[in-house]
Amino acid sequence: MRTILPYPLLFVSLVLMWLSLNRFSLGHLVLGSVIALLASAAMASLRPDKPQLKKIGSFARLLALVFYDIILSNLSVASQILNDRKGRRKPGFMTIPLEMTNPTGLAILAVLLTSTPGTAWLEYNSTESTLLIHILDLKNEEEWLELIKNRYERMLMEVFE
Amino acid sequence: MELVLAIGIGVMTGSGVWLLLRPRTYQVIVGLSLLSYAVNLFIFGVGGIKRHAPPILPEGGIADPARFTDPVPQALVLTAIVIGFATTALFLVVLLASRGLTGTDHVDGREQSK
Amino acid sequence: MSADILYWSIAIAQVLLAVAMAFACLRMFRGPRAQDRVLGLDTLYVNSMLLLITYGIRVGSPIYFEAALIIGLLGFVATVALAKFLMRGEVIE
Amino acid sequence: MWAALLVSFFLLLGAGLSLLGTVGFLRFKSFYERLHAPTLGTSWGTGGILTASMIFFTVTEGRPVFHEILIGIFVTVTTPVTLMLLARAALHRDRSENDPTVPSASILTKPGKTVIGD
Amino acid sequence: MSFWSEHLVIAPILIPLVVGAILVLLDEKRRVAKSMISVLSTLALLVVAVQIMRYVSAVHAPGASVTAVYMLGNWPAPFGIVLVADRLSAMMLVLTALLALASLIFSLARWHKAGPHFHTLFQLLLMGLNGAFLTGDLFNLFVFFEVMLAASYGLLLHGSGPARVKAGLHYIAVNLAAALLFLIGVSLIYGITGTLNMADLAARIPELPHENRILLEAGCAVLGVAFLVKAGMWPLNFWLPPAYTAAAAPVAAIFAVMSKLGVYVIMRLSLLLFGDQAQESAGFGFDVLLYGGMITMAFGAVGVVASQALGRLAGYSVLVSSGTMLAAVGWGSTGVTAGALFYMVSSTLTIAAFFLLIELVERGQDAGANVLAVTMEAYGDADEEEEDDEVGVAMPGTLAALGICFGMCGILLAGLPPLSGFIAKFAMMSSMFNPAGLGSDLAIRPSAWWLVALIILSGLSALIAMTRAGIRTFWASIEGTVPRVLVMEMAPVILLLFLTVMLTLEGGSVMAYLEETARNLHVPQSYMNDVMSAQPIKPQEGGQP
Amino acid sequence: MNDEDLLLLLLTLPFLGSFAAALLKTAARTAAASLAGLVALAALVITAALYPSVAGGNVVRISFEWLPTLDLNFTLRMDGFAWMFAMLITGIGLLVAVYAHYYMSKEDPVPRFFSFLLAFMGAMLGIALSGNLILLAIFWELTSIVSFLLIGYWHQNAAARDGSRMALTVTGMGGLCLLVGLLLLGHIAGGYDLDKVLAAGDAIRAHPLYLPALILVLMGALTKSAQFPFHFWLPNAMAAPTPVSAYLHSATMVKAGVFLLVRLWPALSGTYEWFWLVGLAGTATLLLGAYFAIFQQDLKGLLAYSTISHLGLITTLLSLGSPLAAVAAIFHMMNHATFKASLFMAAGIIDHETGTRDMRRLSGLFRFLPITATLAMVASAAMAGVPLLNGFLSKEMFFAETVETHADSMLDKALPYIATIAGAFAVTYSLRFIHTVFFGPPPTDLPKAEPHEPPHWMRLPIELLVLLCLIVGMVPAMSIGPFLHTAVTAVLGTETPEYSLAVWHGFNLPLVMSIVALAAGTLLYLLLRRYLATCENGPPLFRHLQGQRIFERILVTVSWKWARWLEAYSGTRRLQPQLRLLTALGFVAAFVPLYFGGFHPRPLSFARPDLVFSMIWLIGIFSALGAAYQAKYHRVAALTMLGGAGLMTCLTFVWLSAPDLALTQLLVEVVTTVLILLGLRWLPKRNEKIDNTVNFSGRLRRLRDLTIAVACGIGMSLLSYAVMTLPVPDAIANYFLEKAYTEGGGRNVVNVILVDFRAFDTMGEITVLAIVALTVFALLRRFRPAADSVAVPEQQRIQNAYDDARPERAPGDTVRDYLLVPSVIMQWLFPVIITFAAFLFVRGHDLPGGGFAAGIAMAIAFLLQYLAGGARWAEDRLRILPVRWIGAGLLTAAATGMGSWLFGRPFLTTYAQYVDIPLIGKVPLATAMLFDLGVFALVVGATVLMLIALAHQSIRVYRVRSPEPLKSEEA
Ligand code: NA
Ligand code: NA
Repeated sequence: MRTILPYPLLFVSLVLMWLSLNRFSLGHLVLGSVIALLASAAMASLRPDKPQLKKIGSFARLLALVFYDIILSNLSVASQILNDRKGRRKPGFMTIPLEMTNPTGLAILAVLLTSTPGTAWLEYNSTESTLLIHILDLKNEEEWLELIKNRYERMLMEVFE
Repeated sequence: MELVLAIGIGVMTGSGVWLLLRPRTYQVIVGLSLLSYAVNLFIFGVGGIKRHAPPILPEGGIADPARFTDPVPQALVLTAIVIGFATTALFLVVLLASRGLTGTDHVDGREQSK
Repeated sequence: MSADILYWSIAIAQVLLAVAMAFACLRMFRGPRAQDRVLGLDTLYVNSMLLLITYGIRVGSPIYFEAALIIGLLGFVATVALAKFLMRGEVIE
Repeated sequence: MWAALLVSFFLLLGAGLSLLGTVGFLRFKSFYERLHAPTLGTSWGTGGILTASMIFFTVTEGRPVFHEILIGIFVTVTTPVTLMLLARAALHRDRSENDPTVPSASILTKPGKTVIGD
Repeated sequence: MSFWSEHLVIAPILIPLVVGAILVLLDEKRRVAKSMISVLSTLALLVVAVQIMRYVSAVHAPGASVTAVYMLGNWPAPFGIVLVADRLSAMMLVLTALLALASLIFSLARWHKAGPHFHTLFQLLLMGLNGAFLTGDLFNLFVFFEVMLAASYGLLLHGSGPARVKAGLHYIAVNLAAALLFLIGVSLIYGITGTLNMADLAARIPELPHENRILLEAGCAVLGVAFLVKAGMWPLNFWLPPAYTAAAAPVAAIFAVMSKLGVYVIMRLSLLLFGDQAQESAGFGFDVLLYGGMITMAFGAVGVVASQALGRLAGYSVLVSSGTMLAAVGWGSTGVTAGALFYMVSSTLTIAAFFLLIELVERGQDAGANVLAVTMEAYGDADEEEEDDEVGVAMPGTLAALGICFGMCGILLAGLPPLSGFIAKFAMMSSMFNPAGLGSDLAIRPSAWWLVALIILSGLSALIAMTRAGIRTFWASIEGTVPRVLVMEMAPVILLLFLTVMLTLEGGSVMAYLEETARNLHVPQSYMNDVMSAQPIKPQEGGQP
Repeated sequence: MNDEDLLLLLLTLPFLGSFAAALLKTAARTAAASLAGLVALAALVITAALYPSVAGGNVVRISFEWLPTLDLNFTLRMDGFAWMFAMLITGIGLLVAVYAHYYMSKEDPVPRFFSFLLAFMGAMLGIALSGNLILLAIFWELTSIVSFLLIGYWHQNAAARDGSRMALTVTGMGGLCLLVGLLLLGHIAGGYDLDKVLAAGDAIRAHPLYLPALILVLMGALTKSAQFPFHFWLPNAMAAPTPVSAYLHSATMVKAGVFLLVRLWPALSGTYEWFWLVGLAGTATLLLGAYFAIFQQDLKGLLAYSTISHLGLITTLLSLGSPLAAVAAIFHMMNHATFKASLFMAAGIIDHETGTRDMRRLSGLFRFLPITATLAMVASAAMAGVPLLNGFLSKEMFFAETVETHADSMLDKALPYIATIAGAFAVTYSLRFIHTVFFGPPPTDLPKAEPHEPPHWMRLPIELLVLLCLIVGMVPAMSIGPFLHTAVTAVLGTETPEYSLAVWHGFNLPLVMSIVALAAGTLLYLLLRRYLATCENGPPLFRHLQGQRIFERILVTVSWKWARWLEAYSGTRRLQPQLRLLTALGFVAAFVPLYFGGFHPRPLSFARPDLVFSMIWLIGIFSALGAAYQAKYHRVAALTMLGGAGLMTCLTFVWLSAPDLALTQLLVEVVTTVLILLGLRWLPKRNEKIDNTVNFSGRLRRLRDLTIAVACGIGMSLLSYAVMTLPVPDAIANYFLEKAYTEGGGRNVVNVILVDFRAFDTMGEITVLAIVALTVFALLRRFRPAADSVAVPEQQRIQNAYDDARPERAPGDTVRDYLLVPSVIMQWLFPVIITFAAFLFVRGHDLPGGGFAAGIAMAIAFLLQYLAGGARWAEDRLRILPVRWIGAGLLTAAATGMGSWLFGRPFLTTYAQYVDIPLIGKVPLATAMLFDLGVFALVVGATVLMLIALAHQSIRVYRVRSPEPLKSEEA
């Protein structure tokens, strides 16, 4: 099973992708499965780091949380753009020490940070395990640190480590 | 609509021709790319342009041809895109080879004395 | 009525997006640095994709979906290559 | 009717946010600020319009249409790559020009230590 | 027609395609196998071409010519793409195959090792050429032009080196720009007439309203510029001498037919679209061809005498040849066209032989040291395992053989008797002076004088240049340094020159063939009818969703 | 054997002999000479045997069709005149062959010499025997070519090289003119058959084209016969071995010109133009040749100028247009051949024995070479026109003719005086020849001491010729009389005059002229003797005005200096002017027909405005202009702007209902951008601050380019507007729209066109892609970066230095950190893009997509992995064999096409059917899909090959620097 289906989650996702791209039919299920199988095999040849999704539940919780955060930050950034006067906003860099080393986790963290307007991932330093980010409005620094460090990173570490 | 497209084609052609006549190989390749766009749009345009025309035949196929955009120029453009892509790639590599062998990126392989 | 609402909202949305594209293009032209231009191109890509989707809604056909999908999935490759070129001076090492 | 209103709402929301994003993109002074602006478009800008499209086609086709989600996923996943690489490139370029407003790569910073840039 | 003869028409395209693909899959180290396959393929092409020629020249009914029409995908003209083999295209196929065979054999001595995928590129070049000769569809012509050009880019650059790359850059840039003009022209024509089939186009032109007609003429003129680049008309031909000079000898030899492709297309399209049947548009562009061709001849002739290196001399000879052909086409009479076709065959064989010969001759020469250096570079690269262990032996008589061949090339280029170059020029000039045939005292057109003068002067320039070069090469140098030449390299040269001798001896029957060809070209109704009336094999079946 | 066959044999024999001689070994001297002698002898015998057949005014004729439609036939025709000429050619040919055997030295490759000699004999016979004007022209040029080889026989000698080249250039050019002249004659006469042309004499002379035809024919004849002003090549041809001079330059080839004049005499002569043109050339040559001959110091030079003069004499005779003069001309042709050939041979013996031909060094040779001296004296006497020798007879006839009035003109009146003066000169140089060489004190500084008589066989030819001079000179009527009559009647036919060949015609004016000439000539020699003994070569006054020098200078100036200038001026080796011309001509090509055809563009219509579309194009225009503006200094900026323009093009395609195009263009956009970026790394750094100075001409050039660009832009705008607003023609598109679904089996008409209706185009297009990929690969295998690009990019240097400087960091940490997250995401996308490619592929036939789009998408999937992990990383994991993909793709496409043969259909006929699969239902299976699969494979292979080959260059450079092995380049 492992050799045929090295990445079951990927396989399922691909089949789902196939079915949503095409209309659902038995034929497409079969065809989609075949293609997903081949694509998974291709993925296997890349020998990627295999992420272990340990707690799907907390992952889903994280997504929901982020979804909410994104809406909020959309609004805040939009308002900042609309009345962008000098001095009202304090953009700046910020270095955050990270404990998470799992690349998949880091990747998801990057996705989350990027999707959230107002935060930008700049640079990850593996030797120092620090992350340099840029924040559009740095008025309450601690809040950001708290958000990234304690909410996102912790939850991600739960999921992946 | 036609007018806008025609002006667009003209500007792209003009920019492309201008670059084509420049001395640096890179300018030439950018110029050729711009010209390709212009020519592709031109080919596409000769079939007459239609807005909101259904691009795909309905189920059953039989349709009033007048409602559709002319598919032939489209097929020609597709071929032209592919060939243009290939030749751009080739030109790029040749200009690199020329740059490597002559040391300059002038189209004549040597700097023109002023 | 609902057709009218739809018509006008699509039209307005398209104009908004087109203006957005124009702004992105302006940044692409002005720079000042290469990274600004690349970011401008990326923004242009995304807004074009959105415009395509609105176009699909307007003509009521999902036929243009693939083009949007291509931008969504593959449009970033060009900008990634550009970004990597800026950072490393070389696209593929 | 409700669907039409819903579609219109999401459309205008998405388009408006995208436009706002580019407005910011045009107005912000430094590259690092500008980096944030387009994410309006890639997050809820895209989200709004995709939602509109999903609702619209679900109604008109009479069956659930959700393949737009794919675009959403793809955009969400690919945008960080671009922005991250660009940001890093910008950092590199600014540092190699000794731009004082940019944090140097060598600082071993304490948690939460910030450098203010304009 | 039997099953196989029915599909014979497409064989000149398919054989090189399939062989090229197979050769791609073969490892680069299996050179012998590659060479064998390539040679066999080219031989097969020759056989097929001769068969096609025999088929189209068979007289089934007096006065009626045979045009073989092959409907690709079983779609009738003008909707699908059709291949059309008539006397002219058949002749070009045979010529191409002969040249290809000679060049290929020549290349087996050393050149094919100078870079990867030589044989594939070579076969695909043949595919492009043959396709362009056969196709009856304007856009398909573009595609085959591009196939041919792409392969020619590859072959021109084959072996690399600064000279080739520099010439290649210019060659490619000019041809890319020309390709864009080609596209503009074709699409404009389609936009106005709604068809891409050449025969259909010819039928539609007389019916066009005035406004559309002049737009169409503009389209055709733009298209013409693209072809004239390929054909090498002044002032669009400055890329040609450097490119042909820089190319490896066998490549330059096969290129000799490539510039003729431009001429071929111009000849075919001018006479088909703007012949007498085109009514209002009849004769469009002929003057441009006539005078442009004449200027090209003059430019070529000047270049020939101004050339010190043999390669450039040969390159300019190509221009003279092209100019002569173009002017003859622009002249627009059956007799001159027939003569010009004879000239085309003769000059193509000559120039090909000459290009091959140049390499052999310069091999023994100090003056050719730069060429040798290029050659060294081609072989000296690290990834070539075999070294010069088999590069020719200094045979006694080599110099004599080279000298004879050189002399023959000189005679042929100058159009001196008794070889085919003379016959060709005589045929053209005689037809110019006697537009309605010998014996009718029709007045001589003023341009005839200019054209005859140019034919004579270009011959003279070749004579001066070739004696100058020949004396320098064979007489002024010490005979001690006999170039080391392989029989395999000498044989193709001799083969090509032998063909010119045969062309001379068999002048009568060749001329008869060409006169019929010219008649068909000038009165294209039967061509048009044959193309348009060809029926698909059976109504399409299957395919029903 | 009948006469016709003999005639054919006569012509072919020398050529066969030539071929045989060429095959002999270099050392086979005797064999070659014997062969030549035997062939010449056989030819002579055959000619002689043909005499009865032509004697009675008959003509032997044989004809083969060659190019019948152009009236070029292989017609041989021998009449009395041709016979006489053939006798001359074969007879003297035989003697020369014998002579040459002894003359040629051991070092010379003798077989080659005889081979050329025989070939020449054949060509000369061809001229004599041609019954078709064009055939005559062919043999005419053949003599020029062979004489080139013969003159240049000793090509190690610079004089021989120059002389041969000059001879060929002059006579070859003349021959080309002659050809045109003959073409005109054929045009007037209605055919090239000699008989036909000769019969049409009246029509020819009356024709408006008579004068051009005459001039052109004369150009041929006068150059060949070395007539003024084309005479200069002949003295320079004296670098040839003496047998060649004796044969070509006295007896035969130079006679070809006058032969032709005689041959065409019935058709061309007798007009005022003829008289003046031929007469002027003839008299000038007669006089100048004789004058120049006096002052030559080279024996052969003297003989050469004498030959020129004598040929001038013949020409003058022919110019007169009277039949009697023609008789004299023909007679003198024979006589001159005999005495001049013998003199040349004698000169050759002298040269051979003494090692020099310089008359300043020669002296008193009579005591060493008494027999040769005697023979030479007799021959010179004949040359001088001493009575009882053949030269005297024809000269008397000449004098007699000059006295007559022909065309009442100045020239006519001056002719007797000119003739007498020339006669006197002839006496002077003949006397000088004999006196200087054979008499006086013994020679002092000869290169070869002790000259002695040559072997008898070498002298025998001279003896025979001198004997002939004597016989003809003493008993002309009995010896040459009947033969001359045969020849003359062949030319003149019914016009043949009464003439007498007696030695004594009484004391008449011509005799007085002869006596005056003899006396004056002798006197002149006595006067000039001192001067001539020491003077420089060449006549006073004209010494520095040598025709040869003038010719050389003109040739060099015209064919080298002017030509090079003209080539440089009318051509260019630079790319920009070429492209400028091309674009300008492209514009003109479209403009001219429209402008002169009176094209009125439709009024601009602002109907159907579309705000968004207009904005899209505003961006497009902005991007295009931006790209054009930035391309020089800000390459990345230009690339992004280019991307913007491309994106707007895609949007346009969507807006105008062409999703397929948008799709494909988008995909291509991505790959192209990456490709160009890959290349950018190897281009030189460019800085705006440097080299930004533009001078005036540069600005002018830019202005011109800008004008062209704007013109092209406006032109394209108008053209596209015109064609877009044109009423739609009855296009083939309708057929496709109607049949796409019913017969093509697909709803996406564009795709059905691509894979069915016009699949052949697609096949060609993928072939292009394959070729380009292979070429790129091949070219990059030999890629060498420029010196300033070899180094690691600056960015990497800085980043590596940073890593190096820190103990906790390993080299490459920066890039690893940099790509840590992106590479993870890009890896995730790998299977997704593959699935997407499959999706594009499957839906192609009904909806936008298809093999090409799928292929590019697949290639991007691979590309992304290279971007993410670098080439080493990617190739460690993915073994892509792009070349295989290419080959397989091509083969699949071709095989699919050929599959239709199995059903008896033409190539690429598609076949579609629905297959019922249990549970799944009907599944469409079309051969077009298989074809598309080939397209897919090929596109993947080609795109990947190009990208990867380019990407590998970086690694290659590093490999050069560090020997670290790398697994790569497997294709
Ligand atoms: Na963000
Ligand atoms: Na370190």
